[in-house]
Amino acid sequence: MIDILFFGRLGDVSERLHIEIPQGLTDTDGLSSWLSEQNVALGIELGKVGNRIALNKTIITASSPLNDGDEIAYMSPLSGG
Amino acid sequence: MIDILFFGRLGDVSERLHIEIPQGLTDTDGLSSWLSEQNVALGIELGKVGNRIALNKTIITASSPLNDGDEIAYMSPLSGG
Amino acid sequence: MTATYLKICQESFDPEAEHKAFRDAVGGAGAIVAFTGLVRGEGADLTLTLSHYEGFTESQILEIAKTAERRWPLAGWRILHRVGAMKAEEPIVFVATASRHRRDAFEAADFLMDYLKSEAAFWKSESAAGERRWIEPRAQDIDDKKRWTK
Amino acid sequence: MTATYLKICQESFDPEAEHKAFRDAVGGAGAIVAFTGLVRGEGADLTLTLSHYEGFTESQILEIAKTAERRWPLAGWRILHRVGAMKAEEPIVFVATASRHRRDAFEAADFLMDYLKSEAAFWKSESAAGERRWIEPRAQDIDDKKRWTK
Repeated sequence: MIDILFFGRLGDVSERLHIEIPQGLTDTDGLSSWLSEQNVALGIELGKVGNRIALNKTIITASSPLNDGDEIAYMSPLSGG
Repeated sequence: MIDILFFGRLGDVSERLHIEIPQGLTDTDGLSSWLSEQNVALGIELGKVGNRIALNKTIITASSPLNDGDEIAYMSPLSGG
Repeated sequence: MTATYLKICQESFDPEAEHKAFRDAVGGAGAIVAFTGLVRGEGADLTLTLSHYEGFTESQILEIAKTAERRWPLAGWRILHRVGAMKAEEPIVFVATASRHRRDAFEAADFLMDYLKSEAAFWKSESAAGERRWIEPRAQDIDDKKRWTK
Repeated sequence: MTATYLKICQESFDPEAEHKAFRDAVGGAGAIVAFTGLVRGEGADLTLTLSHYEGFTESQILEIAKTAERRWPLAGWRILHRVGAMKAEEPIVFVATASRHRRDAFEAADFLMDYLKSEAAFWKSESAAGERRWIEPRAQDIDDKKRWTK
């Protein structure tokens, strides 16, 4: 099972997911494509610039392998303090 | 009568004075010389760099005329906050 | 030894109580600088909602604070950040720094705030009369942060 | 309208009470920066004594604060300065500024402190074990002030 979290605008278009790694998916780019197919509104948001992805609470800058137990966070642009 | 105040180190060597303008004195430079004659320790402190003089609560940068009722403040270098 | 404290608060916090706790913690430091960010008073009917990524947000802020500790000789720092729904004039963020000399405390507080505003993982939305909009960093916040990389 | 407040205090003051009074006074401003200067903790047996020139010192500080008001869009400022005899960890000075955006509040507080340290009419002496020495401005304080004349 993996956990997929969505923050900011992305959280408006998808609930957090707790799922088995979808058949045939091996990395985070694959997961992003799969999510966009499942949920068109999410696909539109994922296509916008400025989003970031964290794998197990570390920002990734290139597609990374998926493993059982991973936590993947899709994050809209930040706006603090 | 004039009031003469001393601040910082200068306050260590002279009390505040409330006196008639000494005979023959017309300006602040004259007053400073007169004070140095009256009080040697004060004269030494007045000779040091960094002191400032205020006449009626305004800093003066040149000798200024003395008038009855004036308040003259001799101030050592400042050290705030 | 540096007196450090970080809290992400679900409920409102009291900036003065935090200031006092910090002042007690940093003992004989000569200089304390405290920044308090409040929800602006313009829209009394406005609700500001902040969310964060638990665990991630905290460790990111700790990294930023460690950078500040390396850069300035600090006696301590204290950071609180609200999440959840809040109304006009409620505190959102409190950042305090203490040092022997005031310049270090000023610069460190300024630095921490610039990073919190532009890099920390918070998402902010405003809602009024049933409408909600997301707020993204101002260009000014990005510029402010760049001051520290030279 | 700017919420302004200046007090030269003969007795100890409470920085947190001042912060609260200031926060209440500036209402909907988004950003508050507060600087608190404390007697350092190094010498517990040390007494610091400050004196001022009543009337002159106040009007000089008001001038400095008016300069800050012209330079930054401030919702308010609050300045307290102790005089008299004080011991380790007692507050000496409190300077708070409030503005819509944090940069203005940071810069104005920093500016006010630099001027208070180098130009305001206070005389400071330290005494321990019956010996007294006068403290004069550090070269650093003079340099800090020069940052604002460019």
